[in-house]
Amino acid sequence: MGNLILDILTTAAILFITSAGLLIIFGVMKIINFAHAAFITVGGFAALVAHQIGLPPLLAPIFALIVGGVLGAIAEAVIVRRLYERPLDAILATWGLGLIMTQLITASFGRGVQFLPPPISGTVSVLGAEYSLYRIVLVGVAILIALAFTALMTRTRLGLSTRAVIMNESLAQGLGINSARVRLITFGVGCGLAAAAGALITPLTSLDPAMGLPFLIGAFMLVMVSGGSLPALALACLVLGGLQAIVSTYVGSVLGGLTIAVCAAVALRIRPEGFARV
Amino acid sequence: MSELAKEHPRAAVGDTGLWSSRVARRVAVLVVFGTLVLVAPWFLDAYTVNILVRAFFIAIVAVTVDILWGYSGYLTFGQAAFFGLGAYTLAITFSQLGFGPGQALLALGAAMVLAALLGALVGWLSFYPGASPFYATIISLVLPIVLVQLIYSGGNFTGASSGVVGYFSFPLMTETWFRVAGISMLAVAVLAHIAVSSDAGRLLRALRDNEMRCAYLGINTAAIRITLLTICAAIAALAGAGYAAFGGIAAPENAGFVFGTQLVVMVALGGRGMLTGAIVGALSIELASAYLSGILPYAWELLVGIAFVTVIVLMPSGLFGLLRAMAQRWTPWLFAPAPAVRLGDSAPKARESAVDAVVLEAQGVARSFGALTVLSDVNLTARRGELVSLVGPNGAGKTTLMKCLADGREASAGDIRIAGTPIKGMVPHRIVGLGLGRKFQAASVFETMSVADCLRIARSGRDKPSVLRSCAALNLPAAARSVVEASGLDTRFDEDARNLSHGLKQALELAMVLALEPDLVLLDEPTAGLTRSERNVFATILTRLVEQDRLCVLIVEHDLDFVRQISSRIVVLHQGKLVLDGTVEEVVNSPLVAEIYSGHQVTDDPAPTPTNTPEARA
Amino acid sequence: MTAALQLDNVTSGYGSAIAVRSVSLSIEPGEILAIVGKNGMGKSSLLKTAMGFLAVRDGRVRVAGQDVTRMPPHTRRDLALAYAPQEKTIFQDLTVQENLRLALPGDREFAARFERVAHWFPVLGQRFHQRAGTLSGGEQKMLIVARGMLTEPKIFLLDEVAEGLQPSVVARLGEALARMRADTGTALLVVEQHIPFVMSLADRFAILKAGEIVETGKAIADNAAVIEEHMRI
Amino acid sequence: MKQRQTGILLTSVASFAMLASAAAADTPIRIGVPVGLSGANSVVAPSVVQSTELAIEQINAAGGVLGRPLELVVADDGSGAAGAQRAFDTLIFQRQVDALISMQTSAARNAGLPILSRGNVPYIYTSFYEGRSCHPNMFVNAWVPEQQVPPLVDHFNATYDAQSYFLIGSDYSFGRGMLEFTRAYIEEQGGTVVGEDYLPMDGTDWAPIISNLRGSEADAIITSTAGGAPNVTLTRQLRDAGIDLPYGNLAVDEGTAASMGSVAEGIYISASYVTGIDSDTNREFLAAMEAHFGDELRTPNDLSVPQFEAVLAYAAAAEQAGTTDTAAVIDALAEVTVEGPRGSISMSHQRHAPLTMYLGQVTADGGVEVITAFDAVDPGDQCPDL
Repeated sequence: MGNLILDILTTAAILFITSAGLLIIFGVMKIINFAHAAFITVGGFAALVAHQIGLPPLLAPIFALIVGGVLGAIAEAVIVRRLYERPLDAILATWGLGLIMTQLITASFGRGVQFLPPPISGTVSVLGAEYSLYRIVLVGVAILIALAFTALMTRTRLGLSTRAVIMNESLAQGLGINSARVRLITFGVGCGLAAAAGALITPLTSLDPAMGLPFLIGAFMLVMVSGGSLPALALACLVLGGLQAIVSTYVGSVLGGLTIAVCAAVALRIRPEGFARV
Repeated sequence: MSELAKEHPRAAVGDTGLWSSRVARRVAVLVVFGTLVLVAPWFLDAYTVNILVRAFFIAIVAVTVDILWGYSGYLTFGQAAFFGLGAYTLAITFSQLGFGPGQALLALGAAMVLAALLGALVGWLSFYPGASPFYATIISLVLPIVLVQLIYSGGNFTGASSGVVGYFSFPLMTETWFRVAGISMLAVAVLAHIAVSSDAGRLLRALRDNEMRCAYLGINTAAIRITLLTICAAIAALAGAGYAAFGGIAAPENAGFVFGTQLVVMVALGGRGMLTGAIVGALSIELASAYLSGILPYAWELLVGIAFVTVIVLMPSGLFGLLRAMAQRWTPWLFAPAPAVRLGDSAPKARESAVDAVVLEAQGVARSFGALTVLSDVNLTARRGELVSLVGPNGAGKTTLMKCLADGREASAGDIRIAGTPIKGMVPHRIVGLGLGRKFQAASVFETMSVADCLRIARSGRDKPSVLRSCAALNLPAAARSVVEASGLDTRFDEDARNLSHGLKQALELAMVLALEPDLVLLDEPTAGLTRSERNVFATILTRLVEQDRLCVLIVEHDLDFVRQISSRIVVLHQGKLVLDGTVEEVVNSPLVAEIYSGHQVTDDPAPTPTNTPEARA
Repeated sequence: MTAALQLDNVTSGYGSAIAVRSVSLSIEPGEILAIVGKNGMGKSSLLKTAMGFLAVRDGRVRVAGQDVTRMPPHTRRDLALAYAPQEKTIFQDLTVQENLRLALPGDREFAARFERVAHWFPVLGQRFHQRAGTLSGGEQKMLIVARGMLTEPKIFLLDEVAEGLQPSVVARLGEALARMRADTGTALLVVEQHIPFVMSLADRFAILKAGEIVETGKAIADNAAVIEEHMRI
Repeated sequence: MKQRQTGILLTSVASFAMLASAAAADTPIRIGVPVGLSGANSVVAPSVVQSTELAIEQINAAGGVLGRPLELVVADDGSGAAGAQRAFDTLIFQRQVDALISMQTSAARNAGLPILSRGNVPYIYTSFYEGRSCHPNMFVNAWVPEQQVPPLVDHFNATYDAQSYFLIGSDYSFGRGMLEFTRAYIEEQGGTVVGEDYLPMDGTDWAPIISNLRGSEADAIITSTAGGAPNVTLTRQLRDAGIDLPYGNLAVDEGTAASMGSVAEGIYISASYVTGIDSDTNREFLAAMEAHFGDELRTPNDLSVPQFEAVLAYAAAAEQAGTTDTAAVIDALAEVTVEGPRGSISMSHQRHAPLTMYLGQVTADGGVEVITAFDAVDPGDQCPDL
């Protein structure tokens, strides 16, 4: 039982970490970033580079955040900016961008599976169960990301401008807010968070050019059901991630892998606003 | 009325003239391509023939992707799943039951039926009134992923990751396969072409251009999308079955989402919204990857990715779109003009006997967004032969009231009946079926379609559109026809709606609404941005609609001169409440109205207080 | 002297619709120009055009001599141009304080400036941390005007700010704006239907009809009947 | 009846196509190698290509086959079905190879088989796999579950007295096929399987499975995941969760073990080839590889070595048959024996080969220490109809 509770919490945390970046972009720009998976991969390899140049492991996610953020901002300026009027084409263009990025990563780092020494290893005894310490740490990281993001949105000037752009873009423009800049930064932050997620999950997974892909569908569905709101995303991760853990434990992991997609699809059909406005 | 009918006799569908020359041209093109497919195996090497057989089957699915995405605007990665379902159905049937003519029929039939059922289910999940297009696209992405997972879990029955292999299939030589697959592809292309250029096929482009307008023309958009997906699923499954019958294997990647994205890439590169573009895209990518991916296994995907992004961002109509635009510029004679539109009268709708019946009854209508109340306790009744103007300052709730009347899901409280039927919870297309027509504030037409086609779409609820033919005649009810003629739209039937002036767009939208033969018409600021003469034309038309055709018209309008000129009754809204409902004279001379418009707070008591005259007017 | 705002033969519109036809006007620093006309005649569109929200098809827009015709809306703030749009154009879900902060590029001068503005609208100070959506209609209008005043603009575009307000509030608004003009030499471009408000405030009038200016000049101010004719619904 | 007709029809078409290529006596014999240069197999593919190149060069240096040189033609199969169809088409119909020798995924192999029927060339499959794939033109010289699993289970049984097992795999043919056999074998030996679960191939979160494993009180774990990422993530997460049961991994090879470092320490593997095989042939082979490829050398492994031996087997068979004619070469392939780094290999047993299997354990430095060798392990009944 203790194990199951921890599985649920840590699964939700991983889902939250890997979908927060997508949510931010969707929430502000109403665009789905199909290059999300590629940015997660970028983050994983950024962590590898950080390791190779001798940065302490704690700084790897920060380094990934910066690399992903810069690449994301460039992508916004070169590609995404032209497609705000064509949101479905933005899906395709970001998908193509993801293909290109994956191929470039493959060309520079090879196709093989790489391996990063974990910054934290071992187990810890929680709720009467021996449990992977790193997974527990990720729960804390997820909470930290949620708090940091909430603080960014509510306590900073940038967050205020961003909320203003979400609520009423033309009014914000009329007040002198450069909404193009807000979008650029948002896309950068979203991609940066995806990359940071990539760096954060590498100690659990392997490092290869396709490492981000498994997280893509889960992130899409979670973001769709949460309708762009961060608290709703946290709730969706907990409920659907919890369901996934329960199905995986008691029925089988293969069905467990489908839980999120299927439940989210049905939930949206029955209740189109999803977890937003709960 | 009858004189008009004599001048424009109702034309029979599909008669001679231009139509047949267009057909001849197309038949000629078809014969050329058909012959090419038949003789090509003698000239091509075995390798190319093999590659092309598979490419033909893939091109068939690409055509369905193009119809769904390019024509109807539904971006889908899910056609791969139906293709895979077809491939697996055939492969499993042949490996479980052996090969034979009966099994072959069973396999093809089962492939289509299963795919159609799955398509209908996915359609039901993806399309409902108010569904986001993102959501439908994401579902289309989930579908192949779930299906592949099921295939993986299917053990020996589905061959798990290794696919189903080792069954006997049609004993055809590769050259014969080439001809079968090539002719199948041409057949699908021809059928698709006939369907998308038919009267019913026009609906798809209308859905893509403006789904909301479709709903308010009484078109059940969800049903059309689900039907279309069901058909496209069955066709994709047939292609998949052919692919598996030729290749001797059904593999998970035939159903996977990577293949789904490749199909979209093919259509995007070739040119969406053009069947030829989809086919050219599919064939050329398949051929190029057969020759190049072997030579450049590492760079091929990178090249495709770069080409894809470039095309999406810079030339959304694809390579073939670019070619066609060039050809249209330099060799315009290649493009036959569309047949001339003949205006005709539609058979008048049978009207119930009751003269000037009540068509709108609203009791206690309210609308609030969270804590914010925009509309409260509005009572309004209107009957045929009345023109009711809705006036009030900005933010008074006029447009919100219009929305509540036209969409049963809008009002937070109250009872609204259109032609006696309560509309609570009803979606717009059903309310339109009750006899309501709604014209939006900003002209809402089908931008990429011709004027005639916009009007035909509006008629599709009454004249069941044919899937096979495209009718040159345009039959309109008298009211719509008078708008078309008075505005001069009848001289510009072939013009795309996006090229019309603002005034003509407004007229077109009104004509589209009137083509529905509604009993109740809602008009939201129809004269905004019109010139004086355009307004006068409009006023004449409205007066005629009300007095002659006995329509009930509810209009939101700012210009009181205009309101005075046309209204039989005026209703004043202020801060979400109905404060006055009376004749033109009563309202125009009401001090309350002056008060509202000159900017004083109105007390909660809606009764005008004559003593409270604003100082400014003294 | 450079005009605070100058439009030369400006034509603009939405899509295929023309909203403003060859309008030329110029406002001197410290001047108050009122644009009157019926609803739907293009008054708001004229302001939107000056702000850059409507694409200019023809003509030039200058702010303090600088050509801003092709510049996006947000660049106007740096040229000391403020805009109070029509209706309840506030961020309903943000607090009063946040709504006001958004008007300035940074938070450094906010406190000092707000003190000055709060003098005119003390209620905003009282409701500082309340959600703006919970304010009454009049208070929301005050917020809209206060937001513009906070930027200490050289030119202030106001779109029907007095609409639907109590006379006392209208008077207060008028007083605040007049005072601002006197103190800082701000030019005002006022689109208004509220007769007493506009009569007490404006130096000059322009009448807009179907997107065109049909009459302009001080003389109209003397003839209330003419104005009234053009302002009736 | 109909089936046979199909076969005859296809054969006649193909042999007509081949008449042209067989004409000149000094033209090279073309060996087609469809391999996953991209996709899942792209990590191991370069080592496979290298060992094929070495084999062909050595044979050509010794005068070729039937007096004709061998020529290598490589095609990328993208590690999947669609790519394999293209690759087989390219090799058989465009490049008109005389034989196919390939290390491929099961999906790619299966997709190629129908084309093989149409093209009718001899085919040697050199990848270990889940067994029971049969085709008249196909031979297999790598291991099947019957050869790999028993050494591992027997050892756990003997050394740890392991009675209850937990099986974890990736959800695909190889993963399920291997564990299906493992379960049967364990039960046959009197043990029990207390848990069996699979994660989709691209799954990364093994936590619920590990939690179940923890609750199962199993004595030992046997895993069979897809190579690469799933193998690494599972091993990592097992170690991270503090699981230290005897751990047999059916999918790990020396290279992956080395890249995982200390995490892989203690894992048991069972293979037909490890670099440490103590024989002259192996040492010569390794030296030749080293000399030929230098810095570019990819460590030879359980997939690349069978590929090397398969080229030798084809050469021997063609020499014995005295022709490259498909039917004759196929007959000869079942009879020839070649001496390779793995020892004497003869694909005489229902198209499969009895092999020497090595049970090894990963050491702290990522190397593999051989514990026991089992001679001539029989592949069992793989293709009783052939």
